[in-house]
Amino acid sequence: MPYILNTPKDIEQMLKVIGVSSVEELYQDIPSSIRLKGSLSLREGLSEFEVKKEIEALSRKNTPLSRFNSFLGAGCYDHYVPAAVEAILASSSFLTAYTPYQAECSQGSLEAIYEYQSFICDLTGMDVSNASLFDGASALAEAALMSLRITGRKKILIHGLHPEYRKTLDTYLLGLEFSVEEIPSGSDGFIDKKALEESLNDEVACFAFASPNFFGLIEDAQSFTPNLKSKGVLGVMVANPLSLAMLNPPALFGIDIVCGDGQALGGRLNFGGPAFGLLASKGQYLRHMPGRIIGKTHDKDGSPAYCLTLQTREQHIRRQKATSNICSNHSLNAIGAAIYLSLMGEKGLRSVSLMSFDNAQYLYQRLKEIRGIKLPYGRRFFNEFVWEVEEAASVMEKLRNKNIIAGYYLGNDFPEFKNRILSCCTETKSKDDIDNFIQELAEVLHG
Amino acid sequence: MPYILNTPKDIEQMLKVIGVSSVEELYQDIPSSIRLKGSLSLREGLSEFEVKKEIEALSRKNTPLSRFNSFLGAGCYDHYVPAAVEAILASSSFLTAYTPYQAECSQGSLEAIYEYQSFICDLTGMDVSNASLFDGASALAEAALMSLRITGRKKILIHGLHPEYRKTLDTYLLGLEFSVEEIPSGSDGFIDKKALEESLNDEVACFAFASPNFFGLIEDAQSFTPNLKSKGVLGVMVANPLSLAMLNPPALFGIDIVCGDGQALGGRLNFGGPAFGLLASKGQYLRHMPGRIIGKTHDKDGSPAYCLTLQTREQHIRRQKATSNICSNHSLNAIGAAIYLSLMGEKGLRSVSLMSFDNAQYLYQRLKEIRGIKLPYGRRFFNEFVWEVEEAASVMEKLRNKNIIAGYYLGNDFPEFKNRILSCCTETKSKDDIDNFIQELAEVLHG
Amino acid sequence: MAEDKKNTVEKILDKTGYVASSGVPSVNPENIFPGSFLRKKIPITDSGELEVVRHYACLSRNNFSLEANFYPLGSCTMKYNPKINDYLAGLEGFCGIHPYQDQRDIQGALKLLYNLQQALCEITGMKSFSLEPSSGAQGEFTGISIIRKYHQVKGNKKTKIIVPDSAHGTNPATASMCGFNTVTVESDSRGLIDINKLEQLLDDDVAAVMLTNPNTLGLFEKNILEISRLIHSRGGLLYYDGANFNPLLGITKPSLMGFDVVHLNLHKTFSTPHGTGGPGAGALGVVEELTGFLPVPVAAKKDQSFYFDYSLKHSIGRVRSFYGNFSVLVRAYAYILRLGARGLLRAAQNSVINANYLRVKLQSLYEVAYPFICMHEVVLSAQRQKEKGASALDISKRLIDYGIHPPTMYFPLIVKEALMVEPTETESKKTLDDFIRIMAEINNEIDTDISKVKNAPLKAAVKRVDEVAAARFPDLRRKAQSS
Amino acid sequence: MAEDKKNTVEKILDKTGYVASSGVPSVNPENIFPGSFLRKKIPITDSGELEVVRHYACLSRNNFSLEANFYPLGSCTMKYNPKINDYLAGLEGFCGIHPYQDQRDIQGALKLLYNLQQALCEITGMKSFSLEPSSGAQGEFTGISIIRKYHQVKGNKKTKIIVPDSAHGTNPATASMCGFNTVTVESDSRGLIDINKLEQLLDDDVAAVMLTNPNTLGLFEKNILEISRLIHSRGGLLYYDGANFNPLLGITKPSLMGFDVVHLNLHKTFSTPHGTGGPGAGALGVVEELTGFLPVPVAAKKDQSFYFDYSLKHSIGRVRSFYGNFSVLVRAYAYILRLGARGLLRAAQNSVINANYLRVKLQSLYEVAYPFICMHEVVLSAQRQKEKGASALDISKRLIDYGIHPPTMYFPLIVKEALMVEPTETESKKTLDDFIRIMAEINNEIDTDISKVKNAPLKAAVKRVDEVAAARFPDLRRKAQSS
Ligand SMILES: Cc1ncc(COP(=O)(O)O)c(C=O)c1O
Ligand SMILES: Cc1ncc(COP(=O)(O)O)c(C=O)c1O
Repeated sequence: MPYILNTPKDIEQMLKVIGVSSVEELYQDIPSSIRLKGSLSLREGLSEFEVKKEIEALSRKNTPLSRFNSFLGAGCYDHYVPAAVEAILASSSFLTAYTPYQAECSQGSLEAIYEYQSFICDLTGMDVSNASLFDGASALAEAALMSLRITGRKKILIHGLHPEYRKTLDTYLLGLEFSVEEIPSGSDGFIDKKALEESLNDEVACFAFASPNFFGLIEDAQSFTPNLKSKGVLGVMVANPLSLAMLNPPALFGIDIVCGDGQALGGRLNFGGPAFGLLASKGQYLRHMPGRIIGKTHDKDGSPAYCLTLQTREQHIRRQKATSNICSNHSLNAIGAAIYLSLMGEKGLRSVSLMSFDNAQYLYQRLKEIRGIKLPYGRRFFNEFVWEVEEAASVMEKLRNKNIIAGYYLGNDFPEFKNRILSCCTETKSKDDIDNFIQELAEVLHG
Repeated sequence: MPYILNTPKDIEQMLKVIGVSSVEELYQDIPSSIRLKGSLSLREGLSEFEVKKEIEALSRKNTPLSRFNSFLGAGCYDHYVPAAVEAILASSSFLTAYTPYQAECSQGSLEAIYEYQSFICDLTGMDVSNASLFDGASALAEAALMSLRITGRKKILIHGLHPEYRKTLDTYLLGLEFSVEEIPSGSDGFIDKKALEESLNDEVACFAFASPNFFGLIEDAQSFTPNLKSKGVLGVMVANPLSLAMLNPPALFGIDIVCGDGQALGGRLNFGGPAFGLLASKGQYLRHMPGRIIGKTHDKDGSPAYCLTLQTREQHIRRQKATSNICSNHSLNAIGAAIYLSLMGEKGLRSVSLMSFDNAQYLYQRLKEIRGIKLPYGRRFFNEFVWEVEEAASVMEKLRNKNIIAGYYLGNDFPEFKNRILSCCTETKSKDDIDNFIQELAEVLHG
Repeated sequence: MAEDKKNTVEKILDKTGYVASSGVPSVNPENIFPGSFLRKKIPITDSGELEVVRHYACLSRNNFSLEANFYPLGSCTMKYNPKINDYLAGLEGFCGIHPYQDQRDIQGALKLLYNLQQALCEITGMKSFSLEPSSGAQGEFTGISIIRKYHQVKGNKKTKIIVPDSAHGTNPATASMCGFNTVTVESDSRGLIDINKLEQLLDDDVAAVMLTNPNTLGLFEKNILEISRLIHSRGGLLYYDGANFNPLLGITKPSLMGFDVVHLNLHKTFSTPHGTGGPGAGALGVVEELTGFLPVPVAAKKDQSFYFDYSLKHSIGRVRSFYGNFSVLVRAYAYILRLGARGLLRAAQNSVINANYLRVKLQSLYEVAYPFICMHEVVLSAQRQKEKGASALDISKRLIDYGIHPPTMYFPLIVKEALMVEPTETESKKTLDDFIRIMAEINNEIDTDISKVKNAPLKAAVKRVDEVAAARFPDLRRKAQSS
Repeated sequence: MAEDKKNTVEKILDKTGYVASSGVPSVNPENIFPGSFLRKKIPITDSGELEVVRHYACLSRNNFSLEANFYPLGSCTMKYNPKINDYLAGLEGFCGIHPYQDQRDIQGALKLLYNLQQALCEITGMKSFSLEPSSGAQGEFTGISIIRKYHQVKGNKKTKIIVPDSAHGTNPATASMCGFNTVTVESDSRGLIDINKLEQLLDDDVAAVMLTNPNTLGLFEKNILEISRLIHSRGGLLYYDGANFNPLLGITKPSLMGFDVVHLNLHKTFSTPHGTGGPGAGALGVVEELTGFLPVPVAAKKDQSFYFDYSLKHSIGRVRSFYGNFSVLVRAYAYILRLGARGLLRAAQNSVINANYLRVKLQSLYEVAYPFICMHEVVLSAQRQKEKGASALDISKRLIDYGIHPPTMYFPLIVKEALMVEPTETESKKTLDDFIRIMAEINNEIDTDISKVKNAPLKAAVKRVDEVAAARFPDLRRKAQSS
């Protein structure tokens, strides 16, 4: 049997030691009425070679994004991942370790995650970060719950969230007595600040907004955070952490909690998962944080050492009173991000962010030249933006036949935007890629 | 600069410490007449992303063997390599360690290679194995040189060698006063024993034969080793180590030196390299062995420990009197073989060898059914055999168009065999693969 | 070298870094963004690849892992993580696809999801499965949200969830997150749910009972059918925390036990690696009546092609973005293919044999909390050792010196000085015998040289870590570089 | 279970092992082979994957490696081995191709070989390159065989090869393998070849002079042009052992120095990993006149397609099967693409800066054998320390305690108590400063607590290993299981 080391002889001996005559006897507590009579109706087990052939064949039924000239983003970004990121992860003992409950034999994991926390603080400017959550959507939901705990209020204002984040938030609030209100956008795509102001009151726990928002635009947070503050409303920002390599850290603008998805920091596309959720906040909210946190301390000889800390927030100690039910998080991906950030350094991060920015701006500029293309919003975006074309869906299909994925079609999530497309450029796009897109688009539109 | 850690500031400081004002000064010993004036005319350095794109594109210009229904062997075999072999190697510290000169910080490598040596002895039945050579061809050449050293004689008889091994042997003997004589085959493809007997005399250092020979046939070594012995001629056998999972070890038949290529033991195809050469002999020839050898000993506290040993055979000690010039060998591949053998165990090895055997026998049987196919030799083969068909080259081309690689075409190496093909089956062939081959071949021949 | 401070690619980019400029004209961000938006400095050091590789190589050595150490961590099912599965998850055709690619380009991925859903249905007896939840706890959240919505749709007013006192912390925490009150039911002297007490607690406000079976003591709740009858008779549902499902693979199914909602920890029962705490996957299955409540999308099949179905009538929505932890799912699928029905059954049986072997061999030295035949794990109590001065914690730390990862300590909460030992089926008798010998040796040390145990670990990367100081003076990040 | 002893697949095969029966009818080998041919038992234990993985994980931790340790092993050029190169070498399109596939199916591989040949020609100034040799030593063998054949074809009777006394052992060993007598030329007080002595030794029997430049003392042979003139004037050739080429990349070329034949250790200068002793690659280049002597095949280009050219007129034949160590060649090619001309030059320069920095910083404590500006490595002599009782060996072993791989010891042979230190360009000043500090500390220990040094290592996996016993009582394999 694969992965079973006991031989029939071992088993015989062990059963004897146990004092039973068969393995059946060990299952004596299970009422026979609920014992399976036959065996599971699954295929017979395969050899490793057969499994490999079969699943490789499945993988070949997918066409990797890299085979296209793709401008897809919308929450999952095709950045370049240095080979060292995956090589380090794959060859490390992190892969097959459990949560580092036992500090003394887990210093490697613990230090790595401590570094992750540090990097997230570095990028966001916040005081504290947890050890990771699952993804951006659940991180946003946890941030919202956190703001409810902190303020004791009942209402959440939102703006510009990824539609799937919004849906996740709704689910997380399903059983709770909280309500969500969406602040409208102005015609420029940004938060309608007047509407926001009108909605602020002492019922509101937080204003959770995305910047870049789902349409790629960078909000002017500092223009409204004083208002939030004056109403006791927490500012929760969903950030693309890579954008923070060129943009000032949210802490500078008075944000209370930053959350987001970490995929852009050295994660592969992975069909959307696993990446990880990041969550960082002002120090004063530390004890309201969900999820694990690593602390640096010392051992009994006084040498520096790391351990899980502030566990009294967590389910295994606090049970129904815990800050969240989260137990396993996405540590390996978080460590991957720490590796990525270490490898890139300030210079690399700045390059990647600026190259993505330059590419996106160039694409925007080139689209502008094409008759029939509308650009509903301005240029204050990081790496993605919205454009509009008649019969967008069919234009996209025609481009696909030329091996171009134009972007993310907005018509499904936003029926009012049935001709809009969200296009993204990372640093992996070349000028030729963009020129090819433009040329083929012009061809599709004007022959 | 990639992979350079010194910053310009570091360099400035270091030059100052050194007492020179520029790096140029450090090169002052080089006559300016031979200093390059411009820079090398290579392309400008690329980013990692660009290198990856470019070399991935090259890799896609190759069609992996697995995309064909292939019956190619001829010295490089498509056996299944458990994923654990490469995972263990890739994640190990073996990859980036040097030769384990410093025993105390190389116990891992040393023990692994000691195990490799043990496995080779287990398989071949010989007393001692070295720590690996480059490949089967150079191993054969080294075995021949070894026999010349042992016997002090001048002549080498050979039979049934892979043509490339034969060429390698010739090159290794280029500057030496030794001659090579090829023993003819009988019409059954085996060694012509009468011819062999006639060639044996006290000039002959060794009889180096392959079993399986290049046409896949298993020789009856014990039928002639007594004759060798009586003439003081060493028996050198080139073995496919995997065949030794079903065939008795050469030691049982009185062979003195076994050599061969280790690719079949868990090596990928790798376009033919690197695999490794194996070399094992009777204990009495130990001090004539080329290459590194690991020994088990103890440390100063008496605990078991490993180290390089018997180094007085080697070039770094013995210089021009060394048993060979070999320095770096193919340790990583040898360790890979040790991992493969550990994973497979007796059961797995037996399965793989028998499955290869069964598949090849089945193919042989099915070929027999086809009108126009001749099978010049018998069934005493392990995993490959020769068959004959009119216009073999064009038949092969037609099969290739049906995605079948029929085998290795013998007509180039052996002009007298212009219609012969050497076909191989490993355990990775399924009945369907073989049936498909047969069906398409029949179709090609008879429409 | 004078440094130009302008934020443009040309100025910053080392042409031979990981990525190179694409050749588009560079835009000065100052022309796009108000100055206050733009970052001057990122307080992250520039390191070389060798430095980073070496740093992590050293960290990696300061760590126990399943690959290097026996890891009998109770409730965590640290079974072997096959290498082939990592290889398959890393194929470009899997990790290089974007979640929003056209369905035509991701048929392989959809088929894999679909097949995995089907396999999990067969294994558990549930009608349908969602692969979206990221972990066991998120599986619980999904399942209890479904239960909430189900009652809501039915017009039931339900406010409570019952969990046993031996329950894992995620169970009550989940109940709270979903807006329920947690009611705890005590265990009886056999370590099982006290049926009488359960009956007393059951009323029409109870939305569900959450159980893991075998429970966290490693004991099979033999009254499970009675429990099922009781809760269902009150209109409540029965939730299965599948963290302990390993010993029952192919033996019984949650559906047969009466469960309505099931989560499986694919990173436990289905052998995907734990990654120092995740990512895992908490697949969630439900009986037919609840199928319409699953989160969307689920993978579906029509004719010969696969697609994402978003049309579930009562769907609770989403619990995260995209489709779950796909690369974890690939591994779990490969594992199921490899083992097949017979292999899964053997895994279950051997997990039980191994645990009972440890139980019997250790019982003379360490008290077995509930001295009955167990399933995949056995909970010891170090009470006797504690009386001599060595706690479960001390013993755990001493195990580290012997190269063994400690068992889960002090859980379940109802056992004093608990040491929860789960060997899993992938360990050999030889490894178990070594463990038994070492546990005896430690017990012996407690009598002869207790300081070795109290001061353990002696040979680890660090001595015993001061966790109290860590919590009192939180140091949660490197000092910020001046930014 | 009764075991049927018949050697047929059905009987043996665990259906869910690594491979499964293909479904063909099973043939009883006894029907094909005489009974005496067939093996009854293979004395190899059946282990589980976890056991094997865990065993190697533990071995792996008992090892220094470049990835975890500073590794200033002189003459070995332990520079960083970039991860991207391993990734690329592992692509299916490379490691899944068979050497005898049709040329049409391996155009990518052929192009890579061709491009690499071209790049190495440009870097060394040679006219053509063979990528066949498997290592430096095999490169030497190839090169000296070419020289032999060249003289043969020319009708020259040449019997001798001259090597300096500082030469690496492979040089004289190669000369012998190729049937030449080795003549050793002494070094002068500057550590360079004594030109006068060379002149005396040169006669018409000398086939070639083999040199590495910089030599193994790390010193540039500044009379190289004179040496070249001398040997060429006698009709001999000049052979370049490229093991030390790293500091000269982009600075000069072997062709400019007058060399006719060059081998390069791709596993040194071109950053491919050493694999605990190999596989490496010893690419061999020659000047135009010798092009026809290269081993076959070489990669060639015609129109837009690539092929293997077997048609070299005087080819020495083959030195091994197939086309060399392809996956090593992929890595070297990737490295060259990544660095480009400028990167290679910077690599060379920094290797020299690093070595000289160590030289100057260490010279007050450790004697520098030849106290001149060096190239990529510096040879120290622990003579002073030896007088106090601590040998080069002791110091080396003590370095292990500090986590640093010892330098090459006792080589070159002409330096007493030699410690040959090659930091390479990929190490940082910080790492060098640590090393300097540790070397000073060890020197200090020799004065204050010499036993620490004499008994070193104290913290390694084992104490000092008894190599004498190993050679006296050779134990070269596990005890054979009864077979
Ligand atoms: C019984 C039980 N339930 C739930 C969980 C939570 O699983 P996860 O860590 O995947 O959220 C665990 C994990 O340890 C567990 O043991
Ligand atoms: C100067 C010199 N020449 C030749 C060699 C032999 O190289 P290889 O080990 O690749 O055979 C070495 C290796 O250490 C060397 O340093």
